[in-house]
Amino acid sequence: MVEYAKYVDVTKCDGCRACMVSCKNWNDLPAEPQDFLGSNQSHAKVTANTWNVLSFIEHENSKGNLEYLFRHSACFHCKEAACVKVCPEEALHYTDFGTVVINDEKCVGCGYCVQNCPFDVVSLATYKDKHGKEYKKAQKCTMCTDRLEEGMQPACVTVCHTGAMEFGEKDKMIQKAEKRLAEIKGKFPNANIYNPAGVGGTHAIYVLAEKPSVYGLPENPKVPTSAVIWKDYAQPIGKMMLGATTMAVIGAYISNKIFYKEDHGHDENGGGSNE
Amino acid sequence: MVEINLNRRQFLKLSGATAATLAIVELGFNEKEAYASSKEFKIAKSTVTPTICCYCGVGCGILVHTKDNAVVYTEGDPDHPVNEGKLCSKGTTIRQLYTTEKRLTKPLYRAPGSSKWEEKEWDWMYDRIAKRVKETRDASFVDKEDGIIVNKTERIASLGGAALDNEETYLLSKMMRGLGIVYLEHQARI
Amino acid sequence: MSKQQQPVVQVRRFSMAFVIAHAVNAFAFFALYITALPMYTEFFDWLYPVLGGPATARLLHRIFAVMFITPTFIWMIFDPKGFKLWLKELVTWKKRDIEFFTEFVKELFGFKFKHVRQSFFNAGEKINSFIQIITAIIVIGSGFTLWFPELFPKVIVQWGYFLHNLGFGLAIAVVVGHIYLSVIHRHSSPGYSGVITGKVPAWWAKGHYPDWYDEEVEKGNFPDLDKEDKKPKGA
Amino acid sequence: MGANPAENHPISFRWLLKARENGGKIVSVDPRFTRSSSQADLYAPLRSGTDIPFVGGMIKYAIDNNLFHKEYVAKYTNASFIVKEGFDFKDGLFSGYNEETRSYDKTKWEFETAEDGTPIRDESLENPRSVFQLLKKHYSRYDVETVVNVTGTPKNDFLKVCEAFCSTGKPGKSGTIMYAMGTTQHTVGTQNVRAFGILQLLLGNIGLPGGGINALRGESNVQGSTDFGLLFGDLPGYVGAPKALPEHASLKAYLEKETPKTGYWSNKPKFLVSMLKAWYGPNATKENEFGYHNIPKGNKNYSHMALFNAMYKGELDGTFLIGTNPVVGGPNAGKEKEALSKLKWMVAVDLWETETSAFWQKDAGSNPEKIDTEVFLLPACSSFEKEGSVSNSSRWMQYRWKAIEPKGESKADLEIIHSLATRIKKLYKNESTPAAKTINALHWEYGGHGEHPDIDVICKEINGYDAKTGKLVANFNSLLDDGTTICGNWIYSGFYPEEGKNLSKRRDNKDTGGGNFLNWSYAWPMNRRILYNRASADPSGKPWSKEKAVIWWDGLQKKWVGNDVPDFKPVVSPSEPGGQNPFIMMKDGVGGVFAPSLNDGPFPEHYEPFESPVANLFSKQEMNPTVFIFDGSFNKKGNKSKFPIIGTTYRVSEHWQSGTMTRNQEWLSELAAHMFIEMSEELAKEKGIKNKDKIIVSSARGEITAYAMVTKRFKPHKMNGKTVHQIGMPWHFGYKGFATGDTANRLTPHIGDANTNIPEFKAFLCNVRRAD
Repeated sequence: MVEYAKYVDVTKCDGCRACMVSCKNWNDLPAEPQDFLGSNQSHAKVTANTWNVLSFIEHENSKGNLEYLFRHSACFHCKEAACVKVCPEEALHYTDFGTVVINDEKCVGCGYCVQNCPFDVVSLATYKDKHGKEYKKAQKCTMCTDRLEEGMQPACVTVCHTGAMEFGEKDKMIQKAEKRLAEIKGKFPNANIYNPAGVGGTHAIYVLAEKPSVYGLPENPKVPTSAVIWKDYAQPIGKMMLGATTMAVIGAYISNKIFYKEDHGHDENGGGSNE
Repeated sequence: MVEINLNRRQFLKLSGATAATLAIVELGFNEKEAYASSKEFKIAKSTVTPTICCYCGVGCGILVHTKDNAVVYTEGDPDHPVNEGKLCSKGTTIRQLYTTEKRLTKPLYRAPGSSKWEEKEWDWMYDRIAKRVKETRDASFVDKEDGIIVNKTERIASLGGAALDNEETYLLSKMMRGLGIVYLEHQARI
Repeated sequence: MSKQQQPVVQVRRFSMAFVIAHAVNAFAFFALYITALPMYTEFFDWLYPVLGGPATARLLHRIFAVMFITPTFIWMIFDPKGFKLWLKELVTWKKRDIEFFTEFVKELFGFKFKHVRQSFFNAGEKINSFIQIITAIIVIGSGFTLWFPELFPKVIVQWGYFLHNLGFGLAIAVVVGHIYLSVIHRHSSPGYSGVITGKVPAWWAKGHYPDWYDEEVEKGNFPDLDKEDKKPKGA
Repeated sequence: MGANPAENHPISFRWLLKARENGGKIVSVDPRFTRSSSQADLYAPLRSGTDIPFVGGMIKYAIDNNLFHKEYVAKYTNASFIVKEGFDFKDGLFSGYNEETRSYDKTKWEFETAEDGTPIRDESLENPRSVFQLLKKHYSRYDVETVVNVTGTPKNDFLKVCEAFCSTGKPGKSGTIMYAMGTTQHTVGTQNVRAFGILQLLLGNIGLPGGGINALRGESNVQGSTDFGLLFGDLPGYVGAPKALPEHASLKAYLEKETPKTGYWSNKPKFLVSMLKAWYGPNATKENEFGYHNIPKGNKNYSHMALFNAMYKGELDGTFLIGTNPVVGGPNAGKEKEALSKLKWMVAVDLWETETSAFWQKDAGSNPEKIDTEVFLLPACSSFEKEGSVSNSSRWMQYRWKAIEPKGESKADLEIIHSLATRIKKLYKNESTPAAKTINALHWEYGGHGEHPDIDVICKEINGYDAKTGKLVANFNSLLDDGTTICGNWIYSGFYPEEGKNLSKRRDNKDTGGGNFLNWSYAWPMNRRILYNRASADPSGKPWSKEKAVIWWDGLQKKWVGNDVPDFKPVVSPSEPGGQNPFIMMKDGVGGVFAPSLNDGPFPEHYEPFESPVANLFSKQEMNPTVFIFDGSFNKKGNKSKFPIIGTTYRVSEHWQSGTMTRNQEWLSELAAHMFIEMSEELAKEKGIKNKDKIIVSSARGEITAYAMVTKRFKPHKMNGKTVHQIGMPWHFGYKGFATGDTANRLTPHIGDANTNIPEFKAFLCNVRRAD
């Protein structure tokens, strides 16, 4: 299966934020006005109803020159996604495109994914059912997988007028990123490609002008060790233990029955060998 | 009437087996091809109408998707040479011009000294406006000034119109000057 | 022995406070178990509708979580003596405690075994208590981080998931054994009623916890079963 | 420069970025580091209101370093013309100034002409009275030191911009200047644009692909609405509106006075008569001068500010507001709101309840009981709930189809205007007063069904047709001045050349060469995409360069051919008279380096804004000496001791104009939800303001409260040894809609450009303080 990726070259972004609206328009997401954040940025980070946020960063580089940096931030669609790992309902899953999506019907709103995402991307949305009762579901960028299935590109990529975003085969996107990196190294010596190995690489690959931390990104994100131990060891062992004890108990019960029949002399009150 | 050629829509270049598994739907122009699934694809079976963005003067093309008398989606027109399917944040929002709860849907009238709007019928509004225009016009009409025929009223003004269609601006310009209005201005000034 | 026809002599083993505490604890534990089960493994997803949906399940889990914490305090407040004894017993380990286990395994599977002399709590119960205390601390502590993630650093919350899972895994394993021994195992049913009513047949108590029994006899609280004529006080 | 396309015209910026991929350079000149600046190769800050020094310095740089396109300048501009003796420039004033009337006697700026009236030329450009030498002399004063002392631009940045832009003077290179309201909203707005024009003519950048000066239109059809005469001074097609003057008293007099002998405007009589025929139909006869007398004539300044001044004085009874919101968008908006309460009636047509239509409400700070204005608010539908065309910044007339029925009871403006016109006409039907006669003469037959007029009938009237046969005209070349042709707007003539063939509906997106897309929609005039494209070829008709070829003379076919429709008579060869005159709309057929028709001088000269924190370093004339100064409370002026900070207003990407079309949209409202004031870290420190604080900005006109946005993107201007602070704010906000905030225009003054009366929104004085 060919892997696909969204290529985001933040050095081409001019901060128009069409990607934000386009996402809401396609996915029918409501607005959620926020308090004033002290810059042009509208939301501190992505939320359950705002799947991508454009961050505005004023950065003075080592030469003392002002850089006005923008970053389209959305789900990275990790190859080894912590959210998929921790989801107890298998609601979070990988698609054939390599994207990570939430099956709404399966999601129970437990929030495990919310707490374990190394990029802080997943959030819980609160909805009301027809009786007015509130319930929650995890939400995040789907990379418009419904559009991908129809052979169309993600809404944010489609609308991007600067060429900062593209969607295509991951290999090609990486080649593109490398080519671009070579072009901009002169202007941005700290430029880098963000495709972190700690999560097995991502399906949203960034060309960043500055270090990831300048953009508020973890330098070395990974699936939390706790999640690995929990999901790969504790839970299977726990299940095994549950199984083992249950088996032991059942075994004990049966063997008791057998021995009880053989040794009918024991009284029902279970005094045991009190003699 | 409208010929839309979506040949430049940026479909993924999917290769081999993958492509075969992915149905590429031409946006429901042909209902027979429409995506059949338990959860219907958002713009399957929608009617697509091209328009030009109503915001700035760049003149980007936009496709409006309507279905069951509702605007279900708007997107950049991929065939349009100006924007090639791209849009800015404003252009992307034009769907909400229709869907927003803030839209006026009834003529509103505010009587002198009143502190509230009253809903009125169009006919009532038109007739009353026409009457007021005539009153003011008749009272203030100047046909001659220093021996020159001027045929004007300086007590009525008309402002605005930069978002109107050309045909509308033509009628507006014709009507206002026809009424003798000289205070005729619009947003090009500010 | 065949004393069935006689009214069995009952002695008080547990205070009412403990009985209630134990009951609440047990109930809460199972309630927590049930409400969490569909989260733990997809196999039990069918429980969601039974519980009124995930949101309600979570709400119930939190209610039961609070319930789960209370028994310790009930016992501590209404039966401080018993509570103290328990703590004391927990820290008292002797050779016989070790011996207990070898015999326990035999008993468990119905083989012939002998009673190693035990005090109020036998070694098995002590182990059970220990594990339950530790797992309770783990589960409750981590539970807090999961309930109120905004109050904790993310990494703590993330480890919280692991610990909650770990604690639960241990607890359930022990609980399964605990229940089996108390409810199903044929030698345990008096113990089971003991934890329900607070009372156990004197003979059973003497058999299982001779040191304690003898102590109580000395205090004059329990009938000396070796002197059949005496009526137990607590009957 | 004067534009921030990444924020206000983002898709235009797309093409700048593409140009850069082909080796182009983006230069951003702006008081503030904007989203456009973030993508620019060069950024130079300047103090608001100092564009003329900046561009004047560039003009000097181009001349001094011999970077201008000499042949282009000599042949295609009036730089070779000789200005009559008597023209002079002294201490900030051109000759002919009258202090009392605050105006110039423009006869002092005329060209020397031969006996036949044609200007005398010196193509060597060496005659000391040639425009070129006068230009050189005028801008010799704009040396780098003085320029940067006035603009506050770091010298190095200024020189880099000069070097980069002036390198486009070579054949094969072109540069464009994209401007918007940052250029025009000044007391010297017209001259700002003129400065761009001069620079571009010097560099030979007009008429070429990638050249020109491009006004980025702020509204979807501000181009079309201006084309159709929605400003008091122009009838449709830029035919000047007649005034109440003896020389305009009759059609004959008007045409005699206003028709130039040469240039394309010599056809004016055909255009005006055809328009009169369109307006007055059968009531326009040769005998009654085609109904010319019906056209209203006035001599006053009827522009926006004058209009509100008159309204404030109670001189207006009724006003129509068609999709406009001056209570947010007008200068000194607090006063404009007060003015509305003097009206007897007001008709507002809009999609929303705006701050203007609701000016009488308590929320607006008004006392409804005391306001006797009768307000009619008519719900209009949006652009895709009706059909019709709009014209973009490139004059592309593009059709918008109807996607859905109007929401609720809302209606298309076309129908509203039509219904009002027919009802008003009906009231006059049986009257014969002078007022009745003119309106009865208006020909208003648009068929259609019910109250909705037939748009095709209107389109045909705009395009023009034969009065007798009804046959559509092919284009404006077919128009006549004898009343036999009908044409509503000559510049659009040709978009509907045959029955059922509305060319604005064309959707063939094949690039016909040079990115001109000739078969996509229709561009007025005559589907020409690059104006003055004759200038892309040298005098002999060969393109200046292969890279920038547009049209060229084909000697075999004996016509101009190429990628675009020639903006020229297609069969006039380079050797024929006029064959080397690309600027066909100019009387002399050449570009105007020297502009003797403007109110404030033939060359752009720097004057400080109405309110400025510094003295003019170029002359004793502080402010443009020809601007109209309104009297009364509309025109309070702040001084620099009380208001030492320069304020400027602008737009953000996520909102549009007065915000009615974006603050009523939730998605945009959440993106830019709060009114803010941008300021430098230095100023914030000085004033004890922290980021996100609530602050108060005050000017001589009023006060507003907003959030402080302390940013590195604003830096204090250091000039002439002085530090001057500047702050900026969006002007989109009001109290209606989802995103609300104080209205920036409560601070701005009622003063405008000397030629266009566009208000000076971009440079005024203010002060800031913390709100608590």
